[in-house]
Amino acid sequence: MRIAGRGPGVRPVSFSFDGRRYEGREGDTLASALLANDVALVGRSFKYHRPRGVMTAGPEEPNALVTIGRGAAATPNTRATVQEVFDGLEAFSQNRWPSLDWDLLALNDLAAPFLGAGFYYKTFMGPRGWWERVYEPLIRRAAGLGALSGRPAPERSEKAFAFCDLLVIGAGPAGLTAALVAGRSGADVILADEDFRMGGRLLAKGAEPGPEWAAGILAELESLPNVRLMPRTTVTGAYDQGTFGALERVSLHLADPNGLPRECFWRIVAKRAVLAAGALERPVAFRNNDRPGVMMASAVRAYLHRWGVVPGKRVAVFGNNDGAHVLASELVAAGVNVVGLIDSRHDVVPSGDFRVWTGTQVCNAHGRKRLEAITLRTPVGTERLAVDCLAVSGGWNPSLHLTCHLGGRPEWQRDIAAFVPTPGAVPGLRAAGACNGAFTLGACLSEGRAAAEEALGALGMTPKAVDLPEAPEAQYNITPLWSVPGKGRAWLDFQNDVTVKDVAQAAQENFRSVEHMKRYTTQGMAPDQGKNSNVNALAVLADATGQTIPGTGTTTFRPPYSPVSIAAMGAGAEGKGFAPERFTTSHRAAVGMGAPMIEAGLWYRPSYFPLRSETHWRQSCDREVQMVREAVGICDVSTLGKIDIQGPDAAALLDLVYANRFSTLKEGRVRYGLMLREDGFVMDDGTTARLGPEHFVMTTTTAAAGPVMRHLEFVHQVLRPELDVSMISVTEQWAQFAVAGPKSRELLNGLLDAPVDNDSFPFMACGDVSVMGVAARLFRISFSGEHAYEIAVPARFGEALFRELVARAEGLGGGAYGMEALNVLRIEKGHITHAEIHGRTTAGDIGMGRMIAAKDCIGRVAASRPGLTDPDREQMVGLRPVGDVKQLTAGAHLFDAGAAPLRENAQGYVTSACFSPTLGETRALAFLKRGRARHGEHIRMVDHLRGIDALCEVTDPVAFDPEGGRLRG
Amino acid sequence: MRFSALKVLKEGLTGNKGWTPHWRDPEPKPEYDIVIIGGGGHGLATAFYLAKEHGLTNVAVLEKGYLGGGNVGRNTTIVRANYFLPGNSEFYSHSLKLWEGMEDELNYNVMHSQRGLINLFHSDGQRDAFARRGNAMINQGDDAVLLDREGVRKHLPYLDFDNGRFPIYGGLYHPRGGTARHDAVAWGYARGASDRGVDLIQNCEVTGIDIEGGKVRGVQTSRGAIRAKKVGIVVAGRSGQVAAMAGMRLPIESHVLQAFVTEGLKPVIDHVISFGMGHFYISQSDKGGLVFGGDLDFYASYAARGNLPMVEHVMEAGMTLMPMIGRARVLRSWGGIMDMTADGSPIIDKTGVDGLYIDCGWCYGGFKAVPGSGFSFAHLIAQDRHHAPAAGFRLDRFRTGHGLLDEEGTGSQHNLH
Amino acid sequence: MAELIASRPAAGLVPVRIADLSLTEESFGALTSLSPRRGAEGALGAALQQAHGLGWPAPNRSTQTDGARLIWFGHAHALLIGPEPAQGLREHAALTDQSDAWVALRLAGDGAEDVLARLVPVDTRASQFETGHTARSLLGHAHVSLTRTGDDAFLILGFRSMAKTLVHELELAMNSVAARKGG
Amino acid sequence: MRIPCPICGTRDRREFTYVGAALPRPSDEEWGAGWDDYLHNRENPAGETRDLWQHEAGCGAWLVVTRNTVSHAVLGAELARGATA
Repeated sequence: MRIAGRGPGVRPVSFSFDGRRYEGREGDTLASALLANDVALVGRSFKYHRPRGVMTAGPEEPNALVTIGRGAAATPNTRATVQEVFDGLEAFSQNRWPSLDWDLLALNDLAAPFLGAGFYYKTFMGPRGWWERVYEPLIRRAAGLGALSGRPAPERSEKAFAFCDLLVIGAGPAGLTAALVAGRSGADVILADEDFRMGGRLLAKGAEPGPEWAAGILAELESLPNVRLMPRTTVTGAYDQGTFGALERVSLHLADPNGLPRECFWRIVAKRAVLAAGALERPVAFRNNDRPGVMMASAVRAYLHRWGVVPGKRVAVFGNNDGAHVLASELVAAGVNVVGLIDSRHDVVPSGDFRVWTGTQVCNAHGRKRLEAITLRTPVGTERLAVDCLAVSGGWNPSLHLTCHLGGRPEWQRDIAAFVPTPGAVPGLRAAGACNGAFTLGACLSEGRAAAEEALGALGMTPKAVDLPEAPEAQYNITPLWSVPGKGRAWLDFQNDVTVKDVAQAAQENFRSVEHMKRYTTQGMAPDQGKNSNVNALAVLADATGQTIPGTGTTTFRPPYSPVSIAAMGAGAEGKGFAPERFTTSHRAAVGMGAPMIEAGLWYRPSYFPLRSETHWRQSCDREVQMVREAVGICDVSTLGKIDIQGPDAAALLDLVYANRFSTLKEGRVRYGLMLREDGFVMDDGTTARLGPEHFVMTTTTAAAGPVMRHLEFVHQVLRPELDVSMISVTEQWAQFAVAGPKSRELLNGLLDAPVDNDSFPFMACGDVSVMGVAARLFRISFSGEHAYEIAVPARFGEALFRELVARAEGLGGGAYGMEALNVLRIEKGHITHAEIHGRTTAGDIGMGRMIAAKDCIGRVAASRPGLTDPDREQMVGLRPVGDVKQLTAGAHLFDAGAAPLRENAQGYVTSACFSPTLGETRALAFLKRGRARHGEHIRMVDHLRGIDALCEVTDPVAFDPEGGRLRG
Repeated sequence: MRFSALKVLKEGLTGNKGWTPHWRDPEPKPEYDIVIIGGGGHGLATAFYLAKEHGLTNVAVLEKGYLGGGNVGRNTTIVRANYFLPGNSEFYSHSLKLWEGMEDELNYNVMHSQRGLINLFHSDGQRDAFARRGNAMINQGDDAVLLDREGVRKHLPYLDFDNGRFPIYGGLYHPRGGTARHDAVAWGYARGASDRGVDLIQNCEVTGIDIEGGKVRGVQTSRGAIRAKKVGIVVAGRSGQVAAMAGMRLPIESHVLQAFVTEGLKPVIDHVISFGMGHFYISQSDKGGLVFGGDLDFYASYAARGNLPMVEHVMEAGMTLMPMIGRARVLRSWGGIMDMTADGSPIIDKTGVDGLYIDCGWCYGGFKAVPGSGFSFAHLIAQDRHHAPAAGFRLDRFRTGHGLLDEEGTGSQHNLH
Repeated sequence: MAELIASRPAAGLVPVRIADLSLTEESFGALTSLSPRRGAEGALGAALQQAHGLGWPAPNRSTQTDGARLIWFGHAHALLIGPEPAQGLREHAALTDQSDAWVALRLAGDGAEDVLARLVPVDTRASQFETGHTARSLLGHAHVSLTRTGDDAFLILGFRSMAKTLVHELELAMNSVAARKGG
Repeated sequence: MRIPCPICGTRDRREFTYVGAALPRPSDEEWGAGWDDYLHNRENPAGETRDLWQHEAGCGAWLVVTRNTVSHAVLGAELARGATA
């Protein structure tokens, strides 16, 4: 309930939990608002479905996980202790059926003796198939916490980069001080804090320096232009060279986000960092310590001071350190009924206006859905105490998580019975305050100042003086207590339902390494990532194995510090945002012609150009092929890579990167080039034109444009820096179109300002031309096997030229053709694409072995390895069907006629296949063992997947116009 | 001790007091017939099959840290047999058959779940390449089904079919593909090997390999010298360092591969899905976490952790493929060190030293290979000749160019596989 | 004879105006890539100075006159923006016409830096990235050239074919920045 | 991870493309151990290494980066021009 006159804000806020309406206040978290409304039961545990209540007041909360929102906007597993309430907030409990109050799977709790550590490794082993059909579905349905809606959420998140001199992580006393020192000294500072209000533990203090002091510092920091405050921002991970990941909750607290993204995932690059993340209080394991109403003492304190909420009418405090006494005093001062303080230490001098049991432990908690009483084991016997809230403090664990992210291993510090960070574990980062094991306010303040001063020194800046407030000298004085011995189950990992018994059993089964124990029991694998339990579990394991804690191991953490949504880290990639889209200049025209556009790498290219009368792609494709063979076709080939290569040594570079020679290429001529990787296999192919004595333009395949550019730069910069040559991509500069077919020259001559003929422009010629007044380049090259050209104009004219070319082609009985027809045309001609040069083919495999000239070139030596020149290799052939089955399919495998289609009989495979309208039958390209010597042989093609079994004749790969007469016409 | 439902029941009723250690913790003996360096999945499986298949039990497994602490405990748990190059097909096919009998063989529930794996394709060219793969799988006797877009939709209705950057043309469905509980595989083999008399020695780092006259004599360790007639190296992630103790240099570069798991969620993804355009693969564990990963970080590394660019790339792939997972939160990320070979396929072979054998280079496909690798490596060590399904994993294939196993077709650059 | 109509890379995509931010397409004359011949950096600089009044830019810097700008464009290149290059430059450099290869966007207004911070992994704040500074980097997943042309203005050169993606990503970021400013 | 490009200054790893160990290309005209080592076999040190990267999304320069493969410390970067010869 809320104490009158205390707590945040005044504006009432209306929200619902499991459909019931409640009122909270602005500044409440869902947890504080529910506690203010006396709601104790908020969730169910993972395995045993035990009733659970709010346990903490921060993101480490293991119990109060709820689903926020409904439908596609539902967000599961949200910590009620972090979620701010707003008008209309809808929250739902999880992992229960049919309701939170009556959960059927709570039956699991009764079966607990059979469901202990690792039980599933020992059973459910048969009969075969039962795992997938019976056991696994049952287990899966019972497991899990919240549910995804299965639909994409409508709202967007974003990502951003930030840079600073000093990143301060955490805005408690140490962080505020560090930021102030650095800020006043002129450093470029980012102060990030996971809470929506900065101040950290100061906000949960009943005395100054506390909230007011924090407010004063924050006001000054806000006034400094060189300081950026990032509230609601959790630094989630430390990465190399001062890069940090951070998640900002931008609009999760707003009823109307008004255009704001939900979350922002920041990549912060900091020259130095101060970790001031504070510490987390740890529980004590005792029987039924998971009952709703058993809470962390620090949480009770935070709810009291920050939210004016007391989570019970009869409160007891149980601790092993002096902090418990401070809380008890503050509760009494606030008028709360403190039933008493149970201190496990013997040598404690009681002080304050409440009863104190020393040398006493809480050994059981009673009540199911709400705490009703506790049993104490005093030095003289047991005692039952009626309470509805128990505040527990087992001591503190420094929040050193980020110092582990680069592999740092925390060290055990005996006097505070806790792990502390290893200095230097993250280069440039220093821990200060409670996260460094400094548990008094005075030490936090001075460590914060010292850390900032050290960072400033490293940055070459002079620290300005900052006076620190007087902090009362509080003592910590802890005597470790990890678990209270006794019967029953005592929880370590609340979320995953790992108990002290489970850890002991793991040790008994020889899972004695801490890593084994964690993996066997699932300890620390739940959403709180062991924040509440890892150290306790380690201590219990140490006890079970008779070792010391540091001798047992250490606890280490991996990113993220607290869970981060996939939507935030993957922001912007939804839909088309995953990779840039590249559009050719003819895109709009092609779409206007009804062409379906397909992806070619990042590009979009037209598949085919349907006429109104055509209902199947094959009709369009066949027509387009015929058009090219009989009249003229137009195809945008701008997506092929184009690289401008200039310089006195341009030819020398080309001789090196191509298997064949280019230094002998004459000006005004084009040559086909085959490029090898250094390991001797084919990398890419294309044509290269010599535009001038020292000027070439190379084309690459669409897919290899990037890799080839990188390769050329590698060869030049790394292998042959002495060559005087320059390279730049001109792919984007030129729109280039194939004009292919017997009427291609007729078409072009209608456009060119000076006509061309076979003498001025023979096959494989190139040169500058003028098209409709625009300077252009013309290449007489052919992928289709027809008399063909490619004409290139500056991209601004691409769309206009495409439309003009298509219009004129149509006038000549031709038109535009797409990727389908392009593919058929090249298969008919036996031309290769990356379906054939798939990275495992040699020049010899594709019949180009003799192109490797007698000169140094990339890949020449490795291509001479015996395995690459073996005559038994699969060689490219053509196939035509000769049996009843006329269909050939890419991806089918080849066998001797009559051989069973088994792996050991495989002779090769089909790479490309199509129906050739020119030849009136299906044609394919394939790789076949010793294929070149097997032309005319009949072989079996089997495509199990598509149910095709065809008898084929092996042919030359060139099925159409093998003499190439049409090229030269 | 034999595990069964009855045993669990009986122990439950008697306070779970009767459970005994999964494996013994013996002191190392001064000499063994065979020493296996490396107590990861492959090493433990090797020891198990040495004992079970070859009756060789005077065997020690030497592990620098804790059993199963390497990549077997930090992967995305996918089990499949969908390779297409001869040399790979028969090996992974054999390995999958061992998976299918593993629970009987080990009397341990490794939760091998044949929930089906779907490799998506996004163009006609990719479909043809997957058809070649699927047909090769069937040639081998394994299972594959070519799904069209609607076929994929029936299995995976939650993918973004309408607006994704790379439209879904279909998928190659491998019904026998699936997942397993990774740690349990290591523990099951450890228990099986230990029960058969193999000594599993933890916290025992090998610091040298003793070779005399071209023959292996034993190893030096942090717990003293151990003599051995035969030594097997199975130390993924450290292969280069251990091989160097025998004067070898390997065609391997070590790379870090990151993986991710979300908080527990109710069942939502029932298959293993692989999205090649985004180098993204995902499944949901029995506990409810979405387990997923992507590509290497791409730089040579021995740090079992990565950096943000690849983290973000993986999340972005998830968002374009199945935006419904956006609200799931990543709970933990981790990295494993991969032996990346120069053709993307592994090595199980003899070395230039008599009695010294090596099993390495699993790139990032080592988990599914655990039983097959253990079986074949045990065969090689025991009989000094290759086990037929693994006969293609020769060390000299790079030098000769014969039998290169480059499934990706990316050539000799180690990190591109 | 009909004429070939020129089209602009960002036609139909810009202008985009959101709160104080604007994204527009720049209209320049020629864009020419200059890559010095081996050892000719000095001579090229002198020739540039003489012909166009522009000095050869240091890495990550640009130089400019009234009608021309020369942007450092990579380890071996600079981009001459505006005038047709003087023929004499060919003696010292490989010249390549890039006038149609790039979409040139101007991002301007209060918060332009914040827009870029959502997309570019380089610190573009004025304290680090002054007027005239330039960088080759990424915008989202696309390769770009980025130059600060004024207190609140940047020139972004991206691949022509990616104009739609670039504008789309910038627009999303502009919306987000405007929302944060309460616009 | 951030890499100090000698031309552009320190930049995010996402602008760079890694290729592999920085090794000199053999001059042998025949296939042999030199080529096998160049293409396949690696020292693969757990510690300091020199590898090749291109500042592909930046200035385009090829770099030899000296790094530690265990700590990920980046110790320096130089232009590859001749650095592997």
